[in-house]
Amino acid sequence: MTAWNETTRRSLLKSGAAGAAILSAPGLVRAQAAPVKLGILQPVTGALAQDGEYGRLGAQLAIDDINKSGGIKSLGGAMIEMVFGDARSSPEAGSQEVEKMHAEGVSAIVGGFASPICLAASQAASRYDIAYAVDVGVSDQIVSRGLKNTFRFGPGFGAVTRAAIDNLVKLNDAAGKPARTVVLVHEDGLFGSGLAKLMNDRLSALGFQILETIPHPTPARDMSNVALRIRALNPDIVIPSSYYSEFVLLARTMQQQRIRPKGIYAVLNGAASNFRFVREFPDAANNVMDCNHWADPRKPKTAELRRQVEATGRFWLYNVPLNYSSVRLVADAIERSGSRDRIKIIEAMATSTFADHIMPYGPTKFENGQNTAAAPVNTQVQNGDIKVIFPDTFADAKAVFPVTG
Amino acid sequence: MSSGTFAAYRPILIAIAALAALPLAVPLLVGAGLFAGPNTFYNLMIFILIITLAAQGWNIAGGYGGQFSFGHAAFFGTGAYAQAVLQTRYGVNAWVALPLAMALGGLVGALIGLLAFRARLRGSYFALVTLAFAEVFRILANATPITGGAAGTLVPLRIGFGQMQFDAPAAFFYLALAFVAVVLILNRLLERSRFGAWLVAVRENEDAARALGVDTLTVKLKAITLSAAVTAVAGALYTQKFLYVDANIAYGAWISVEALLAPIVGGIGTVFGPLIGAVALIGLGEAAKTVIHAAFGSAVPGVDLVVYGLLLVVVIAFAPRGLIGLLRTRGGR
Amino acid sequence: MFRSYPPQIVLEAVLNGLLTGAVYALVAFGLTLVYGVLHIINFAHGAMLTLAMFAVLVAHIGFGIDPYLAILPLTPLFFAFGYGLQRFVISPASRNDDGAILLVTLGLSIVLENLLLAIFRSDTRTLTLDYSFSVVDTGFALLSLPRVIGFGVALIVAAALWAILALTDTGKAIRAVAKEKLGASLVGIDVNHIYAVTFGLGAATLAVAACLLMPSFYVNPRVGNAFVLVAFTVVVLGGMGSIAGALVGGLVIGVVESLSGLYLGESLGQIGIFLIFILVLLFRPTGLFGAKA
Amino acid sequence: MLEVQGLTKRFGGLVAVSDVSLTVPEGSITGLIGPNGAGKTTLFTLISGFQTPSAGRVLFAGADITGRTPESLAVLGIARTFQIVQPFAGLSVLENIAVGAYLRCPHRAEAMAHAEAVADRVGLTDLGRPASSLTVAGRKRLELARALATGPRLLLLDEVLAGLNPSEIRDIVPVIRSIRESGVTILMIEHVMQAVMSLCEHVHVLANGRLIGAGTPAEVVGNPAVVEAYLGHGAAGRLQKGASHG
Repeated sequence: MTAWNETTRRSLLKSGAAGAAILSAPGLVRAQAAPVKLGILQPVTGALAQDGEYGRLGAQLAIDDINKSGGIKSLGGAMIEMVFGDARSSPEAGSQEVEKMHAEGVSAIVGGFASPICLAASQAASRYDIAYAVDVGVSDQIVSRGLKNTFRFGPGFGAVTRAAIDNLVKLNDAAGKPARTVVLVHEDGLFGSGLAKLMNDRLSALGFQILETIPHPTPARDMSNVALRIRALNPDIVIPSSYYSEFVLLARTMQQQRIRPKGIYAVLNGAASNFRFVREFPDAANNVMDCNHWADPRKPKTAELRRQVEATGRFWLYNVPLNYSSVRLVADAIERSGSRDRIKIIEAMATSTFADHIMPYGPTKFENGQNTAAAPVNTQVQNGDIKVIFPDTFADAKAVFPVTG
Repeated sequence: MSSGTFAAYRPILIAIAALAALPLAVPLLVGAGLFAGPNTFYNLMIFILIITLAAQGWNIAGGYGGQFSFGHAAFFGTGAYAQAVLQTRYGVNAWVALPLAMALGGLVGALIGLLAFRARLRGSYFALVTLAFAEVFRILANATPITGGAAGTLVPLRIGFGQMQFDAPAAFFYLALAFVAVVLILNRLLERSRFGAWLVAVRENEDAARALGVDTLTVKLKAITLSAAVTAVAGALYTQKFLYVDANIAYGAWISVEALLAPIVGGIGTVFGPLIGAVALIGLGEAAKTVIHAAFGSAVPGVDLVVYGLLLVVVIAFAPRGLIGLLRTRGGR
Repeated sequence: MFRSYPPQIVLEAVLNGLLTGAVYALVAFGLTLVYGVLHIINFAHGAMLTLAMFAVLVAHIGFGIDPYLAILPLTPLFFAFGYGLQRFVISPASRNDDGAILLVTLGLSIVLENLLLAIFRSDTRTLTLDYSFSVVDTGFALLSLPRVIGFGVALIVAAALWAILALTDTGKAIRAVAKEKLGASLVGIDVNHIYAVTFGLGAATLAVAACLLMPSFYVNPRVGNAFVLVAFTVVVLGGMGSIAGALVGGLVIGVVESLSGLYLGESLGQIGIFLIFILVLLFRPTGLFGAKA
Repeated sequence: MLEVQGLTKRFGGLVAVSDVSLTVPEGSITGLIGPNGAGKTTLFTLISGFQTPSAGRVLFAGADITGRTPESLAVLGIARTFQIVQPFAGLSVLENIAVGAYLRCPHRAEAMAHAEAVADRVGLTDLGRPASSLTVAGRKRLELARALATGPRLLLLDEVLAGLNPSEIRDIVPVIRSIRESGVTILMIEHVMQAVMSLCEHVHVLANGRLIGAGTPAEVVGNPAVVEAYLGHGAAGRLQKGASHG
């Protein structure tokens, strides 16, 4: 095996004579520095294509920004070159892309989106000591395997649920405790089921009464019955955690059926943090809250990036800032390591205190691969815009709760 | 007669030897730019061999026996989950879990077969009932705690021969190849046995077979059991390779489709059909992806799959009896 | 486990089930027709529905045509599309061999789905129309207007299909080919033409289904897959090849799904559909309306 | 060898076979004739186990075999051919015969040798070609060979001569006779009267599901009831008149 690796490395070196020169003599003029290859893995075909597409967009924007501002300075201004891989919404395609990326000589990999893809791809990358930055993948199994190469910049669903519950309690207390009864609606996959289980345990302990937990499949063809049960149970708060399409169906039906709880408090919901939803269903979307990944609204870069995205006719989704930030995080590690050596990059990642991202986290701090600084925020759709209402440090609006009228 | 016997197995032995020798050609393949690197090759080949095995299983009931199943995911998934759950929950060693996974898969095959064949389901009806069983399994696996529910089951990464996890990708390649080789030989044995002759007779004409003393129910049951067991091994190998299963991977429709697609494309009811089909299909998909990516970049998603779908239609149009039929016709000329 | 609901909720769930079931029936008509005549399972059915839904989207956004009005141009368009697809692609590529048809339709579904992905990208889109949120107040339940319209049109489509099959010469030829292909060709029926007409009718019903779905549903390149499995169930329950069976089957499945969703939860409730499916296959494979084999 | 007692089969309101009793003595060639739709093939499907009778019994070598499956009857030694030949189209001629041969020879070498021997007996050559390429006459021989390869004691032949030209019939008649000479009892449905006359010792006549006559071929042909069943009411009288004039 070592013989093959040796051959590859040699042929890779040969493939770019300039690259070989740079490697042997770092510190040459910037224009000649060989690019640093960065693997971007996203599912852009298949069931998860929507998320993958936005993830790639975020990564692309970050790479463009880095290159425009002079590339990796410690490597003689080396540009970052994207090596894109389509994970085709399946773990095996994801890991095959990692193998290809390895062969193409990437220094690190960012992405994956779905937990099963992240699990398989980061494991494949671990064989070659390639740093793997998970962009979304909320399953906490991802960072529980002891893989040294795997880092998750965003929060896992344990952290999200804790934050969601804490913020809900604060929200409710601040409004004079108008809410007591809850209905949970969740997609029956990994993230929805996991969240519902945690929510169920904790919310009851905090004095909320869970009237019912309603799982639904993805794709669901009809959410009328879910709406029907919500109407019959008449809860103070509905907590949905679903993908985009299902929540759209639910919100639309709830509006039609004139179901108006005191609050819709979504958790990791695909729609409530999606401007397409806000634009296409302004009435149904108004005042919906979401505890989710979201960019820090107070950083100027956030607004700039959002304008860039919207200028291309796309919507502003959390996948964009998460991937943008993850790529910048990896680039920072490469910058600090001053090396293309994968092990050194992993070491630099592990000690990262990167703060120049656009998520509302503060400097990164990795423990067993998880960024312990990562946390979700609460957003609320207010008059056609998505505002951050919690935590106060990042908020750009006050919560509307309870919703009246 | 004995020289005839050897002649029947010669192509299989040659094929196995050729596959086993493939790693020697890897530097050439990589040098020619067909693969980005040796491990890209191994990773792809391992996946091809796992699909081959699933397809070989399908081919026993579907190809030789004419019992078209749309639900081999039920067996693949059982094998995959058994391999994962036995290790993580019951501390069973991976090498011990594998035959158990195979047996469980076979058992599921026997049960579904018993219900379906006793109800005399054939053709599309049999196909649809298997599809429905696979879906029921998928929904249940997604909701029951023993499978890890929606979170799936993660097999801990512990590289070592004892855990059936290998550092060198070539090792897993040879493991998967060993299973494929055994089934290739098994298929030829089957073709040359009474059971095989009866199975084919059932496919061709059940009434005529019964008139000749063939107990069609028993023959079909044996076939679906064997078929399921082989496909379950593919599932178990999938688990060992990726160390993670969830309901959509294990019992998803994708594997039912792959398992039936490969033999039909390769040559249904033939020893080599599943292997040729799996190589062609997955190779084609990979090639389309690589070529389109190189030619147009990856800015527009799905173009490679459009090309892949078109190629699939073209292959069917020009290879009526599968690729193996095409090879034979060309060879005959 | 079982929760009891007030009668009104149960009644509303049944009504919802009927409304959803009508859509299932609409999607299943084409499938059952093609199965009944060509004796094949059309794997491209879901992708064709997706295509039709995108066509409705384009008609509305690009040309300002209301989805319900879009029925008028899209139905003949899709008939022609289906006819051409069968006549010039599926039939020549598969030589009408069962296994090959399966693969060709599978290949086509991959092509269609990804073509739509390449053109429209992966976003989930919805149409917001003046009447999207309109409801019919029955006094005891609020029913979504687009879904009520969908229900009515499904009945009309079923009647129209029945009339075409029973009353027109082409319909009679279709039934003749369905019963006995060889005999039909012997009496001078152009079997390939009839196959293509059947496929065209199937595609045309999908166009109608798409027009009815869009005001209350969403579209993305994979949306058709959501309906395919359930359409199979409807076809099996109703009896393969039976239009009346598909209508009743669709409504039954809709109600069963709705009630099992109500009592078992939407996720586990899906099992109800498949269990019915399996039981029907095991004990009455010809379905509710199928002729005895 | 075979004894049928009061066999009846109803399909809904239709009685396809009504109270038929007959015997086939061991070592005989017995004929079963009758006009189209008389219920001959239905009677065969009842005897060979493909359908269960509504009433009556079937005895084989003294044992009651009513309602047993075709495959178990084949094991006991009853083989049948189909009126509409049913070759395994995807298989070669030899492989077709081997399927039958495997019943008594579990191993491939024996089964193949036996199949070749049977093929030789019925006059099939070029055994490697696909069964689908055979002519009608070839398919009839194949049908016969396959049944014979199961090593039957009783062979039920359903119109093996139908669709053959006179010279083909001349070729196959000795084959059937030689099968009987090897100790196999034969019950055959046949329309080709010339063959029935030359082969059968005893003939049963079925019409509208009922047995209307039995005897030697010569006796049966002379039986007015039989002639009427074939040619319609009054035909026997007209025929006799014609004969006297001619």
